[in-house]
Amino acid sequence: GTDSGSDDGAKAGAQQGGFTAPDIPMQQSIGDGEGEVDILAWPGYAEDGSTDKSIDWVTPFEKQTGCQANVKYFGTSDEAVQLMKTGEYDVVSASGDATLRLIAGGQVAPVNTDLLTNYADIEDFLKGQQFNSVDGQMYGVPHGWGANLLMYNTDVVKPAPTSWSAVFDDASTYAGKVTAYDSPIYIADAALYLMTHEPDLGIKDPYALDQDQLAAAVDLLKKQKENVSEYWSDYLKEVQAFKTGDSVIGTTWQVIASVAEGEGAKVAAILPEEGSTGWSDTWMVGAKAAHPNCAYEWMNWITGPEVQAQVAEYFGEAPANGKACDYTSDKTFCDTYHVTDAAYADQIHYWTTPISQCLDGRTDVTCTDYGDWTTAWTEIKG
Amino acid sequence: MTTAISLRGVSKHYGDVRAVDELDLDIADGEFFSMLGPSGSGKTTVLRLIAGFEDPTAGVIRLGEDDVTRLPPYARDVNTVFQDYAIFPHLSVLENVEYGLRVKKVAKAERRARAAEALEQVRLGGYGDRRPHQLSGGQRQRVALARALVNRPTVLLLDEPLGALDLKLRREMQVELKQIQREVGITFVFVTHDQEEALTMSDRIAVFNEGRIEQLATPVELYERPATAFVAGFVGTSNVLRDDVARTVVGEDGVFMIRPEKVRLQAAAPAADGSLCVAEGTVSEVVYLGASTSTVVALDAGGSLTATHPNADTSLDDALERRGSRVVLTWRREHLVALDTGSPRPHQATPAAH
Amino acid sequence: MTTAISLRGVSKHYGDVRAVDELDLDIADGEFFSMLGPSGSGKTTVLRLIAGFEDPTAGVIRLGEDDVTRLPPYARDVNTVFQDYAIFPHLSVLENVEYGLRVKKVAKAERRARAAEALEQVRLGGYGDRRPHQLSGGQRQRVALARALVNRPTVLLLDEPLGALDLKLRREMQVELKQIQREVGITFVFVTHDQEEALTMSDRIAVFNEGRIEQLATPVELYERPATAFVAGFVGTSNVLRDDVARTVVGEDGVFMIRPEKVRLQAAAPAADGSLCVAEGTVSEVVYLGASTSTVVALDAGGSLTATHPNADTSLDDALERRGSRVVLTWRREHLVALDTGSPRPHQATPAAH
Amino acid sequence: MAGSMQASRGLRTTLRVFTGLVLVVIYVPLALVLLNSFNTDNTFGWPPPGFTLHWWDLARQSTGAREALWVSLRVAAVATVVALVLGSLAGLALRRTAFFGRNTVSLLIILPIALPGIVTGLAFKNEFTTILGVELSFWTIVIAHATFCIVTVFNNVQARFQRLGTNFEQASMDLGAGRWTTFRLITFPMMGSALLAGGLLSFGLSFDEIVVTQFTADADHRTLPIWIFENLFRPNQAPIVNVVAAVLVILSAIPIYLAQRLSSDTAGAR
Amino acid sequence: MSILDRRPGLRVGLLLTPPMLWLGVAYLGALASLLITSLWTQNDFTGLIERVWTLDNFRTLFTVEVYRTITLRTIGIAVLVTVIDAVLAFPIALYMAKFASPRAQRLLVIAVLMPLWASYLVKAYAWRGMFSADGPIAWIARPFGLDTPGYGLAATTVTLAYLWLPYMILPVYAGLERVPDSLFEASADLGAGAGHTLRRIVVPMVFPAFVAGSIFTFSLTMGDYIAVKIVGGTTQMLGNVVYDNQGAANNLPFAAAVATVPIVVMLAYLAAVRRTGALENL
Ligand SMILES: Nc1ncnc2c1ncn2[C@@H]1O[C@H](COP(=O)(O)OP(=O)(O)OP(=O)(O)O)[C@@H](O)[C@H]1O
Ligand SMILES: Nc1ncnc2c1ncn2[C@@H]1O[C@H](COP(=O)(O)OP(=O)(O)OP(=O)(O)O)[C@@H](O)[C@H]1O
Ligand SMILES: [Mg+2]
Ligand SMILES: [Mg+2]
Repeated sequence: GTDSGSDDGAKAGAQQGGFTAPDIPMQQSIGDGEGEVDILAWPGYAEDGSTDKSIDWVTPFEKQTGCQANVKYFGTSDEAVQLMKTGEYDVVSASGDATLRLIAGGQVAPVNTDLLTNYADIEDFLKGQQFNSVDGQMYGVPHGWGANLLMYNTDVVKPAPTSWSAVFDDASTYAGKVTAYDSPIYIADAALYLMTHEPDLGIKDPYALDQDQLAAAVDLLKKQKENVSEYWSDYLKEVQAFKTGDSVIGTTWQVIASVAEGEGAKVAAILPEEGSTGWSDTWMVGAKAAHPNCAYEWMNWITGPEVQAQVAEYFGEAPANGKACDYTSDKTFCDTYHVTDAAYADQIHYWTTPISQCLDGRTDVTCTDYGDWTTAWTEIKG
Repeated sequence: MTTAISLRGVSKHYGDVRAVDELDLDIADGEFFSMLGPSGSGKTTVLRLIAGFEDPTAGVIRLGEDDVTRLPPYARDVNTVFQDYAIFPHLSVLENVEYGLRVKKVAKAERRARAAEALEQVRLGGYGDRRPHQLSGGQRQRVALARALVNRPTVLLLDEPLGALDLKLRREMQVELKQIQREVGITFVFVTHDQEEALTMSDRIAVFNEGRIEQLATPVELYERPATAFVAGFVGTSNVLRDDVARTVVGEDGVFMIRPEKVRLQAAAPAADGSLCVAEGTVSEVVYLGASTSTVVALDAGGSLTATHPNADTSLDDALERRGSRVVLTWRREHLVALDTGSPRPHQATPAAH
Repeated sequence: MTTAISLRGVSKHYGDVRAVDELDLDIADGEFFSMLGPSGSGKTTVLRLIAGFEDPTAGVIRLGEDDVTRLPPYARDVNTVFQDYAIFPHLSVLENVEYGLRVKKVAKAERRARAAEALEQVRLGGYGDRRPHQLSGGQRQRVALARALVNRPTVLLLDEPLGALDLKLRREMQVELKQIQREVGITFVFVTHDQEEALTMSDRIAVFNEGRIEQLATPVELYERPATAFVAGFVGTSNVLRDDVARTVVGEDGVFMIRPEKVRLQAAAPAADGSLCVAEGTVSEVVYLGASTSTVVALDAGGSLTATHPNADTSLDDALERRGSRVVLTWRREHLVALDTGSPRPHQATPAAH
Repeated sequence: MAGSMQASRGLRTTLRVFTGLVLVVIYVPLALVLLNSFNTDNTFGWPPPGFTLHWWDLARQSTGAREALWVSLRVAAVATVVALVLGSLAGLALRRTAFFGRNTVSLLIILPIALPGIVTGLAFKNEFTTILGVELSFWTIVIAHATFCIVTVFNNVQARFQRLGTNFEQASMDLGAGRWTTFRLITFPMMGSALLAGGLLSFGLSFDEIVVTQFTADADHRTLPIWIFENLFRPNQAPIVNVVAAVLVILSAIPIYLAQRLSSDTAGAR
Repeated sequence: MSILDRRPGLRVGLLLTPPMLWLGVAYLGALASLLITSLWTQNDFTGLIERVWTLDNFRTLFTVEVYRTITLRTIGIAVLVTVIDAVLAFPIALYMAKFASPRAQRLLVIAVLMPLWASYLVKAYAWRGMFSADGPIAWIARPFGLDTPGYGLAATTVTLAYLWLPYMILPVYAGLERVPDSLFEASADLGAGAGHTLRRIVVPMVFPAFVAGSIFTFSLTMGDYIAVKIVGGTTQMLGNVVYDNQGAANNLPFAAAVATVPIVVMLAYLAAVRRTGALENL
């Protein structure tokens, strides 16, 4: 879902405060269900047992609410925005790079959090963020989040790293065994690193880079490439690489670290001192929703602790609802994913699509957009 | 005698090639009519024009009284036996033979009966259930024949139906074909490039050359009285005398032809006789042909002549020993054929040794 | 005379099929040797054994003095002209002819010269630059010949080289081939199923039947004195008399053969003569063959006999009118051939009308 | 055929050994796939720590795989039908007739398979979404697939016609059958096995296509390759993919065998 | 009916109309729109395509050096894959066509075709295992003091060659089957050993079949972006550039511009091989 999704696509219309949200009425109460609901979701967020019989939280929802769920999956944030424009969907799981566009475009309505019984249990550090609210008014309910961690082979990498420098300035120690995420958005990781280690560049936000800043990040990544064994883009590839020893250090997701560990690989994953990049997703209600009551029922259902536990464990991310921790099959899950750890979450710079208008508020320069990043990424790989 | 097929001024051009060139032709009802000629002379094209597979560039084609020039093949009361037989490989022998009747919506029982009868006619009764690939070449040829005959066409067109068979089988099929034609009594138009085949089977023969008919006659006429050097060269083996040789031997200007079997070989010159032609020479080659022996004689007058005589009396031939000996050749003046040289044609026959 | 090829006890079995069955054969140097026989009788297999494309199941093959039984084709001083010519389609005519020399690393200038010479020999000088697809069948055949001849092999193998040509071209090529063989003087082993071709061209002929040689003889011997009914039936047309007919007409038990051209047709019985056989009957069929006419007579004694006589004197034949008339057939007793019936063979000839 | 190069025994042995070796190299990775479908390790650890039928069981129950299979079968079937119709029409039109532009036409038919899938895929996606504004759907996959399948049918039909010539049809018309009857009773039945062979090849081509499909499929219509693609990227699903792949390889023998038997003359045609 | 009998041109026209409409409208239309799109631009703000004519995409493509590097690398890999496949395919095809018994022949064709049905991805992952640091290749190479080449160009080339090998074997096999046996025999008869026969007669004669196979191997390699992700390490090919730009970056116009490179390369290739008659051998 968000893993590869949030780096997709579009340039969100304007930054927080840079626009006024269209005046869309907010629902005041939940009436009788309309009998069905049209859900637009990342694959994996609305499983109905078709992939794996035991992975199913849609069928119980239907049984309980009487709302027949019509799930449509989308592949990129763009697709989601485009489909929402048709007005045929009631509810959507939007990533950080789609939310503002949906709000600004008037495709989604403000969410009356009072109607959502589980809202209170959502971790506070996820509420009122720039990508899910406008002037304190929530436009959705948080679903889950995750960080891009640093994973290493505990047998080989000694002493244990604490900084991203292990894959940047000190990468040559493990030359030919370093791995990195294969996407232009990975440039933000380099920018994040430079933010601390090259303060002179003046990077404030890893997603708002001007030409010079981007060039610095690109240089860093080109140097890194000399030591990279391969870039990874999927679970399987990275788990395999760490198990066989083809890779010994590099970025990862918590779920990959867990799987690798579960299969006996000697690995550990940490959140380095510089912080990290990551993602966060939000459920939003369509402005023209034909089945608003069922939509609220769904949002309520999907943020319930039990379902949150199921989704989070299946998908491999931190649930937004901390109460989910009582229901995970793996009792250490919440610790592993730092579900309720606000300090941990604070260190994460959530994926946002870079646009030419600098997201950090600078107006004297033009920032590089995702197209530039893609070109740069192509150049880095050579 | 009524006319089965009539062509008037029929031409067929492929680009620059005049495959058929202003042809006039009448074929009588019940006739066994053959078309003979070298490769590329237009025989197949004429057949295809009659069958309707090609449109003539000019001219009119009639079947009986009807102008069929513009009719498609399936509307003409004519059937064809193709050179490669074109037996439908996915149908059984019986189904192949039935095909024409099935297409004409003849009731099943009747068409079964008629197909079986046609198979009997070509001596293939009991082969109905076989698949085409289980048949020998000769059998396939007969299936093709039955398939055409069962429709009782007024005319049957056969394009070198025996071309693919070996000599022995070919001879047998010639006899059978002729016999069947006599039995059913329909018009056969038969294409061949084998002159012997044409001579033995036909009522009349048209010799084609470059899209035109060079001569149209009965076998005997054609062989004994070829109209042109081309025909003389193409039908049977022939000795052609021209220029000086003609003047010396025949005593006349012109081009003359004498068949090898009409030439006698003698040791000494006979008594002078106005009705005999005489030529002296040396035996240059003796070829044993089994039933006969050919002797090639280099004439003193120039050129060479071949004489063929049957091995009727000599059991073990002593002719071979004659090579190099002097001989006198004689033939009756009446057997000499004066040829119409016409305008020079590329395929014109040259004095052939053999 | 030295031996070019010698086979001793050579067999070739394909599974159950005995394609060649314990063959002994000697072919002399410079000989024009033909193999004649029906389809499937093993002619091609013998050729392929000599060329080395197949390994014999048993036996020894010698070329000259050398045992070549286990040598691959490229190590044998033998060349083949294939039935389908096997001209390399991607090489020009000259390159095709050069191929063997090039393989043997003959210098370019020399091989050019020799290839050109070989092309001259087959009358294709000036065709060197053509591509094979631009040639007619007869021309291709000659390229194949030149390609083989240029290597000056001791033996040339030819597998039905004229099978694909039409009658006229075939006759011409027969003459040319024979002429070339005489010029170059190398041994030709020639496969054909056309008896006339074998008779006219060969020094000796082996008649094959079911993997064995039925008779090996000169053309004259073979024709005049066939050893078995099979040979008599396969070589030339023949009248076979057996059983009752033999007893009545010949006056002896046994199987006898008389060639049609030896049979005289007479209106009345001649004076009794011990040296003559006489049979009476009715003319059932008269076939005009151009140079000759065949008359089929239904014998009073049963069966039928064919008599052939040349159209030497009658210019326009009146023979046709004889159909249905009573005739007397006579022939010299010395021309009668007693056949060795041997063990019954499937291909045995039956009294043939024609 | 066999034994045509009897004499070069050395060559024969060399070739046989070489062929054997390459077949081993071809099949070792496939054997690995089969083996991994029993591997207890989720990510194909080597050597396998243990064997289990768990994945086969999961695969059997996976409705996702079944749905994807169903989508794949439908796409392949419809695309094949379209390709059969269009390919045989083109084949019928292009035989013997030499007309101006014939080369252009055959180039056009070959082009979809000669251009890389990513080009074809991107071109279709761009046409549908950017130019025409059509939503991606089942039918967009079918259109794209049918386009590159036409050539397989076309080639098979052409090869058949080349071998058969036009004599059979002329014979049929000569016997009184009109054009349509001739097509129904003669041309079509004789084209039959070529069509079947072309159809099977085209079915297989569509069935395993991933590149063009990725560009032209919407999220609701995941073909089996797409399902495999997604599941390889999901934790703990990879071994199920191996099961599916192993089953596919084994099942594929059937249509291939049929196609082979039916078109020995066009065996090489893709 | 009868008008069709008289007018073969009309008949051909009627038959050709549906396929030509399909290919002309759906496919050529798609290609044309791809070209058109490559001349448009993408709006940074809305992420939508703006229909403004510009050559910027091509300017970038030609001036930024990395694209040239990638194009050349991709063509290089395609050539290498084609050569490897041709070299591997010839002996197998030769054995299948001229030495194997009819039964073995049929089995071999099936054996060669079957892997095509195993998912492309699954096979690529299988090769990932082969090239791994503790995989079979390393295991075999280690005793000789060698090591696996690891993920990169070599692994990509080998994997692609593996994936496309059947596409080369089949046309070459079909081509060899069409060479009459008598030509082999004629060559041997004229004194040529096996090697000479193969070099001078067989290879030149089946050359069009090689070309037909190479159209597949070349084109499939030119467009690949998945296998290279799996075994390519840090390598990228033209396909990746197209894919990344159309997907994540949503820069369809630029992706379209990049996609014209393989189109041009393939069209040039097709034009070059047209005269060999390879297109009839596909
Ligand atoms: N479809 C065609 N297109 C162009 N030329 C043709 C066509 N069909 C026949 N011809 C030409 O017309 C001439 C006559 O051909 P036709 O087939 O009638 O000859 P034929 O007498 O039957 O010869 P053969 O004995 O070789 O069968 C030849 O020069 C031939 O090349
Ligand atoms: N490769 C083979 N495998 C099995 N049987 C074969 C093979 N080659 C020939 N035969 C069989 O061996 C026998 C002799 O065949 P061969 O080709 O020598 O006959 P042929 O006299 O040349 O006949 P034709 O006149 O038809 O060419 C036939 O029965 C044939 O079927
Ligand atoms: Mg003809
Ligand atoms: Mg033979």
